[in-house]
Amino acid sequence: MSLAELLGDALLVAGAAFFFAGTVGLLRFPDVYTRLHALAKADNLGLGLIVLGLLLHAPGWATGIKLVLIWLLALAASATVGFLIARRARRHGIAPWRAGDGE
Amino acid sequence: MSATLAFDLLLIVALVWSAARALTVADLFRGVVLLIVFGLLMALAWARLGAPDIALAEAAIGAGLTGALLLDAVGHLRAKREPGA
Amino acid sequence: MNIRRATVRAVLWRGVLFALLWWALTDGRPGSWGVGGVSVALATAASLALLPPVGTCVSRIGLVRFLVFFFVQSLRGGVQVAAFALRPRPGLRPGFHDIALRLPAGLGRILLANTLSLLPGTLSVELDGDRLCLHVLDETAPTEREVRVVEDRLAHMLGLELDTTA
Amino acid sequence: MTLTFALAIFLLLNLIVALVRVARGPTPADRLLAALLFGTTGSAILLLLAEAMGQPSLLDTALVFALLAAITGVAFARRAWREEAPDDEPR
Repeated sequence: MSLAELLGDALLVAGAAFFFAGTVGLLRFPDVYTRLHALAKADNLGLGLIVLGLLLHAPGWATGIKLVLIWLLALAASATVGFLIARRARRHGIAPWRAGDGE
Repeated sequence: MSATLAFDLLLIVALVWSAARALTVADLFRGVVLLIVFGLLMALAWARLGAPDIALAEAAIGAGLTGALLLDAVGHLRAKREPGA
Repeated sequence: MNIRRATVRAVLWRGVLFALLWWALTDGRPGSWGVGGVSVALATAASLALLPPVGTCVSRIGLVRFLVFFFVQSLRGGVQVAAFALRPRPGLRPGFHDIALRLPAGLGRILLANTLSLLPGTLSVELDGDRLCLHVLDETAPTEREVRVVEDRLAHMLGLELDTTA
Repeated sequence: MTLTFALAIFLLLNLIVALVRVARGPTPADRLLAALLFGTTGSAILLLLAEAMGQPSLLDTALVFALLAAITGVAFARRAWREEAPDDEPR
């Protein structure tokens, strides 16, 4: 097994770990705004690391560009949808959780 | 138990769960969300069955287009009901 | 005159970009360029209609610097959220934070709002005129300073003037 | 069992747990998070499957997933959610 493949595998595992952290955040965070933080950041980083890991296994430029494109699309989608959801939630008067409210 | 079998069993459980919830839930909006979830899981199932073209169609038409149209319909229904309520 | 040159440049750059995209999507198969040529032309036309070329051009050094900055920051953001999620007591101190923007209206502000959603501790909630409302994970963090840094980098990349009076 | 397949199973498990949480609510905003979940976790699963099953065409499906996350998310937020569902009490 070459060094690049080993590094790729390590990146894949790290990516999955961030997805796990995102899911834990989704389960534990108290309100919709903080859950959006968890999904927008941890999951996108997880996807980014997985894309990077697969790039090290990837057989060629076309596949590589496609992988990066998937990540960019996912980034744009999360940023836009996260913004829209947060805006809607605030306009509908969903109160943010404050420290000291208790879960 | 082989890895592929584990994956497929998980997928089946999730599919049946989302389908049952989509059919039994009372609120229309939640039903549509669950239908979209079902469609996307179904796309994963097609991918596992080695049919990426059908997975593509399922995700784009079954979940995306139908879902967006149904969501729009739910929004219209609610907007209509609002003045009378 | 300047506008026309900008348009020509935009058409060339965007055309090359879309052609590259088509090549990647079709895995470099040569048989698809008949449809591909038409698609690239239509995509370029659509992009010109939706996002007219701006007079200034994107600084390449600025772009690279912004990308590096973005990668490092999104790594930080992910680690921070993961730490909050996995700690025995999350210790969140969330709250809203209103900030007056120095970037001019248009693409710059939209990019800023979207970038901030992916950077550590901030999430754009409302973009109203030159006010940006953020939801922050930790109220005590120096949010304003971090936003100013992102603003500077974006302005440098897009060749925009910051309104320092705000 | 290859590493990529094991990770795909792990991510599917993540997705299902998160989906159950999202389906519970309590507000409509929480349900909308499903769109984000499928955009990232769903396409990551497909990427790993493409590698594990040796089917590069699954990358196109992942591309569609990421694209649809944006479309359904916008449809959710702009069109469907005009008022609170009657049984949804905002916290």
